[in-house]
Amino acid sequence: MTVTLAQAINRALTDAMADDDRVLVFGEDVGKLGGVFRVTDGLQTRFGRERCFDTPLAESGIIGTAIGLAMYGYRPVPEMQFDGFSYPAFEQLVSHLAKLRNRSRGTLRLPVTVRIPYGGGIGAVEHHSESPETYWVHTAGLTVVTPGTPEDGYALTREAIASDDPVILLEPKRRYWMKADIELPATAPPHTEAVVRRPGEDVTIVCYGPMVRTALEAAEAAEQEGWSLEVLDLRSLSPMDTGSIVASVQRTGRAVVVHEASRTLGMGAEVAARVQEAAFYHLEAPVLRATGFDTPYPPAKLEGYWLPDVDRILDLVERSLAY
Amino acid sequence: MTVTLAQAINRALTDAMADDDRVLVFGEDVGKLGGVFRVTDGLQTRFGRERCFDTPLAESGIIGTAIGLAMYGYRPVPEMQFDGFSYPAFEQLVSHLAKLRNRSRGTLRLPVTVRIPYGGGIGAVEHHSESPETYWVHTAGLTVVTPGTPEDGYALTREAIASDDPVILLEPKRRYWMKADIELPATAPPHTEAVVRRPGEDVTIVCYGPMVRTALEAAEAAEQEGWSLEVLDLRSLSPMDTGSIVASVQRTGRAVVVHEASRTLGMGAEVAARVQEAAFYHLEAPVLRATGFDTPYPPAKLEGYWLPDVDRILDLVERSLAY
Amino acid sequence: MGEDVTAPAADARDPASLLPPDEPVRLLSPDGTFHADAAYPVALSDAELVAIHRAMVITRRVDREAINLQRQGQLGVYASCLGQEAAQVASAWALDAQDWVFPSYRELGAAVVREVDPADLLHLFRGTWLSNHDPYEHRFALLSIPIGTQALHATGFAMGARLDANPLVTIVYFGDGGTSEGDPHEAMTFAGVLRAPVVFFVQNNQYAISVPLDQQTAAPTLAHKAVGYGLPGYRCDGNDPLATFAVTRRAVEDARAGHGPALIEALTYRMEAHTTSDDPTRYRTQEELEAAARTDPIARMRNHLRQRDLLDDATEAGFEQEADERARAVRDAIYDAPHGDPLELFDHVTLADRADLAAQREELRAELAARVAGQEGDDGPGPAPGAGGDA
Amino acid sequence: MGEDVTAPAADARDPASLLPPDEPVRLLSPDGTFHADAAYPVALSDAELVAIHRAMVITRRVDREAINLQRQGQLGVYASCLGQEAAQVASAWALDAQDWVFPSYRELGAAVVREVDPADLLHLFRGTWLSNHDPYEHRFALLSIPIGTQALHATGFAMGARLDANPLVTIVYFGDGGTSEGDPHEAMTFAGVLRAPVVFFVQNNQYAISVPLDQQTAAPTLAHKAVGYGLPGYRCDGNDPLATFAVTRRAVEDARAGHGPALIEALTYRMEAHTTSDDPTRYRTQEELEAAARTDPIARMRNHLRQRDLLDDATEAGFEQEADERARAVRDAIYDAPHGDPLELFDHVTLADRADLAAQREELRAELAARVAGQEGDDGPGPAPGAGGDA
Ligand SMILES: Cc1ncc(C[n+]2csc(CCOP(=O)(O)OP(=O)(O)O)c2C)c(N)n1
Ligand SMILES: Cc1ncc(C[n+]2csc(CCOP(=O)(O)OP(=O)(O)O)c2C)c(N)n1
Ligand SMILES: [Mg+2]
Ligand SMILES: [Mg+2]
Repeated sequence: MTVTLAQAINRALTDAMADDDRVLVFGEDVGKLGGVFRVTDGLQTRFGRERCFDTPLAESGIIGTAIGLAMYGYRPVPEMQFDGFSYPAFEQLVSHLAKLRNRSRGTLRLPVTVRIPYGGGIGAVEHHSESPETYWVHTAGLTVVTPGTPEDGYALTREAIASDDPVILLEPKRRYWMKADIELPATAPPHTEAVVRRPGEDVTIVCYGPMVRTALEAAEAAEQEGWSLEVLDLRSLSPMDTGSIVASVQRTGRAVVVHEASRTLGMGAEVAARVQEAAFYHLEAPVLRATGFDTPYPPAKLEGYWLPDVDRILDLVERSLAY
Repeated sequence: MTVTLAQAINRALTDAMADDDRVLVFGEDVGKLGGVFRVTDGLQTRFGRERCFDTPLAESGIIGTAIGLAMYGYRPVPEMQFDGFSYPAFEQLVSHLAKLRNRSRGTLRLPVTVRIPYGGGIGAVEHHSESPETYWVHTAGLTVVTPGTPEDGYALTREAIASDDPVILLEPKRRYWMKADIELPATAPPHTEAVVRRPGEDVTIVCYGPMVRTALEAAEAAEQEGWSLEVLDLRSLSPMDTGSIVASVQRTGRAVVVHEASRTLGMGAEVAARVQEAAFYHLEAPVLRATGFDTPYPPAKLEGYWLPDVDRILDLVERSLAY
Repeated sequence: MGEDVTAPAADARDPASLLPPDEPVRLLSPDGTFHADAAYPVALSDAELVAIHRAMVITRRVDREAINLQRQGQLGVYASCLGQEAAQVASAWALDAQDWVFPSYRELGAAVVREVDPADLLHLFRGTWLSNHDPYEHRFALLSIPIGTQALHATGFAMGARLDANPLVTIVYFGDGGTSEGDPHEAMTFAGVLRAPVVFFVQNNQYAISVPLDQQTAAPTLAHKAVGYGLPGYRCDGNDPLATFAVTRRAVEDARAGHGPALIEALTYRMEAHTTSDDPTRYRTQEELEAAARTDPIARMRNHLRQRDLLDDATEAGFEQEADERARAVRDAIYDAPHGDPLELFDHVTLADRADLAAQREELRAELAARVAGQEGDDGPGPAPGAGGDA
Repeated sequence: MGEDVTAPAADARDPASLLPPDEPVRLLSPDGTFHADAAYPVALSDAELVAIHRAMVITRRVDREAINLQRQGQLGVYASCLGQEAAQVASAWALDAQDWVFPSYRELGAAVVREVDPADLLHLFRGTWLSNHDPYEHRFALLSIPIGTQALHATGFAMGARLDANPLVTIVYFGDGGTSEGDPHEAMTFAGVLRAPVVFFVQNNQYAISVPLDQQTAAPTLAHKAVGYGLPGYRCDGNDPLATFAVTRRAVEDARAGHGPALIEALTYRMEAHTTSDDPTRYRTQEELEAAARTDPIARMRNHLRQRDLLDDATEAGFEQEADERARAVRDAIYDAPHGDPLELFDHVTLADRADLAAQREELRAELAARVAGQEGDDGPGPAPGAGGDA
């Protein structure tokens, strides 16, 4: 059947709540409204106002109470309405959610799945198009995953909710309406494994979340230039499947990392650092980065110039091949 | 005369306040107490309670009101008492302080200097030894500097306060009592220039803040092994003086980056990514990283195992030289 | 510190004086009849009363135009102030010229009073640029999207004015939902202690997107929050422009006189969807909407002015015409307004020139040049590539 | 929603019932005389009264031991609760066994009541590990250092209990300074709306490090903040164990009965420095300290018990001896306590095994092995290298 990413996540939430009555969904407007993207649509109707509820407008409050609920024994799935509105919750995310398990020498388990619609490309106003993954990936103790396909929307959501570790689930909002012809419940490899979405010979394209589709389009276009690109979807940013990246680059000798986030200390930096450490003698060109710029996210009419697209990827592929 | 880093910063604050009565110093306990590290000692006595004052205990409040004061025309120098307590102010720092100039197309200038004592090595309890630089460096719009010497403590503080851009001044707290024989006011190159603290031939050690001294000790020790290390103090993390790093690596062919922050997406990742981009054919070994681990900051009795030290640096130098 | 710190000491501040009255201040009943209240004098000339009406009419018309523009694909999204005109216009009217407004994203009415060109604000919603007016010219800060954060900017600005012995007051607008965030709490704490001349103006429009007030707070009223900061808490009928003006004026004058900040809760109702992206039928009924419509602020003011013979047909028609013209001007400024130079994205990040940004600017310049080369024959800058929900 | 949302509607909740009384509840005068208050019955047996005294005596003795240990270089830092024993012990005494305590970093007294081994808490201050007790065993959460953040955990936990129809209550401790942070504000907002059975217990010890209360807030009292969340606000003499117990018990029982959360302000005084790193002579006077000492909670309770013939010399001597023994046990557990295995740093980061962490663990293992090889002849793990302010 035809399923969008949003529907796949909605179905995963529904199934998780049906399977385990300790799963709770809450946040701003997730209840009666069903979320501003309708990803939580129907949950309150089906599971009641106790298990899917609207909170007061306070993100630190949402994450902080999720921690308390998890300590009690629930499996909270709080939502941050938009990427840019996860920032007021930063202290609870970084000083507590990420660290309580370690602080308690393993006594406290926090099975909290923080859902964050993220990224640009939807023509939104400021603060609604942020790519905050660096903040979470640099923070020890957080698992950070992001689906690039509807299958993964289902599978990674289920896996996150089933995990006894806190997971940041970054949902690429511009792909919410991306369709796939799949059966639900979908299965997928565990988040710890990156997946080759398209095999290739010449250059490895490392991507995730919203850029998986863009990378695939670039690979398509590259074929016309006679370039064979391998598209590797990381799926999990922390931990990152370094082994799969290195294995691919050892074959291709070249890599371009693609992400929306600003370049400096974006994921591309870490991929580059690890690849040159692990595959130094295999590299025929430096690892290059097709990314957003080191400026604040632009106004909607200019976002197309800022975001990496097929052209920017191909430019870097060409540069890589020129070494 | 003999000056500690803390004294140098204190003197810089004093001189800045004396030179410009729009400079205001405020935060938790910075007034009557003179700051928990005494870095603001004497300012309230000399300049009065209007220009150096204690605030209520609320970090978002401190940064948010600093922004308003700056819009009015003051030059606020707010303090975050410890690194880990800058996190409640994250939204104001990232969504406003960093972005308001851009949002206003240059109309709003925010000459705010956010002082943050940071880093470990002082045997403190949790949340008092964090190295949050990645969070600020990845955020477009912030200038991030950190002194590794008392001279720079003076010079970078003065430069930050004089700048019409918001600056995050990361003060390496374990070096507050580090001494130098200097005259104040001290001068130094602008923050945009990295400085070679010790020239060398074999490997470039890229470091900043608290690790400058450690790197110099490593260079000293390396001499006995017959290795000549070049110690490059970045001073500014954003912008980063890529040119100086690349120039050094082009000579040595090798680099080890040293920082306390966790490795993944620490500054070492960005240095590695840029160096391999810019000096691909000069590299004789991958850029290696001597850093804290990807775990939460450890309890005090174990921090010595966690923090990079001379041995860890030399291990990596040896690995680099083995390529 | 007293002798016996844990003893039942006489409190320095009398909390009773800080609590809001049991009933919100209302000076105009819905039919427009005026009921004076000695505590809240309405220091407005007849001409000003009419001018307030005019500003409300213009606000409503431009607001509708913005909704139209959004429907026609000219704006990405828009947050309407329909129904909140009195709360915004009459409160902003209570300011003096040197005073500063710190708006959220919904304050078109306040902007009209401060003579900010509405089209400049709409550029934000169109996505032409992130803002397009000079805050210093109009003493009207940039629209603020992260909820409640601007309360701290208004407080800091007011702290600055007080330090500088400058008799200016700031007013900050936020919503019922905004009262739950940490920032307004911290702002009121700072303002109380530092006696910053700032007026916290909460438009309680009953909803935060879909969340009604009783799911937002269990407080008796939002104005009751004031006592927790040592601030006087006021409550007014926010659809009554005279009550809103009088209450705000009192708070503004007190602040200017050095008596410190205040919190005002203006009771109003958001007649439109939260934004044009919202579907309010999911969470509120037609009946509720109709009941709210009966409290309409503009009808009420019109009735009042008519009763007092301050508004005749010709003046009314003139206002309508002026409003239409203003709307048309906004439309002309916004419709198909081209985006600016993408290279400007690098110009305002920092004041200092940065080599790293210059290099990235050069990358984009090269991309743009390649694009133009690839598009030879096209004229003008094409639509931004890759934008939109391109899934 | 009513018919006329902006009309002067009758408020659902009566704010008067939420405001604290003008005078804090005090049942024991400083000389120990009891004054009953029908609203605050003291449901404590004689044996319990004596047991509260005992817990306070033990708390004070162990607290002093901790300060000694710090002075001897055995702890990195320590935050004393000297003077706050009644506020902590008597409030924790008001809980039932299934209830949960969410402490800040200063709650030794509450820990003693919950039978947490003080040495386990001191490992945090020594830096042996970040915590060392099982929160589920004692229903005593980990000490929380970032100010006020634990208020949200207590609220979430209480939300869970309510959802689960589990009659447990949580109590969260924070300080006067903590009331300024956003998190307790958000916690009280959530608790009010969601009727979470949580008691917010503020120890107003007059200072946040060096900042006195009047620079922290302009509120008439901290208890007045409660009304802004629809919570009842209580105020008690926190150096009076009976008043503290009675007020807390009332709030705890109300919460358990489903009547929702409450805020209690307990007036007390921090007799020691903020922590052992602090120098309070910079910001407070000897006279102030002497005045505060006259309100000492333990002397007061002792007087009371003596007046009522509940405490004789032998019992007192027994308590002192027991307290000494407890202090000695703590000293034995802490003194020169070796650090644990550094490789454990990698064991609790996540539950799932991570290849990246395994690789870093291996790096450290190799470093340790190299070190041991380099130190041949040394016995035992040496001091951690590179630690300390090595400038
Ligand atoms: C920090 C933050 N969280 C969430 C949002 C998303 N959001 C935009 S408006 C809104 C509701 C605001 O309600 P209220 O404060 O009552 O103002 P109103 O929109 O009714 O004027 C929300 C949740 C935001 N803009 N900022
Ligand atoms: C978020 C945060 N900011 C700053 C600090 C540093 N700090 C530790 S204790 C303290 C004062 C706390 O005062 P109060 O809340 O009154 O509690 P008390 O120490 O008096 O018990 C401060 C500022 C902190 N721990 N957490
Ligand atoms: Mg609202
Ligand atoms: Mg205190």
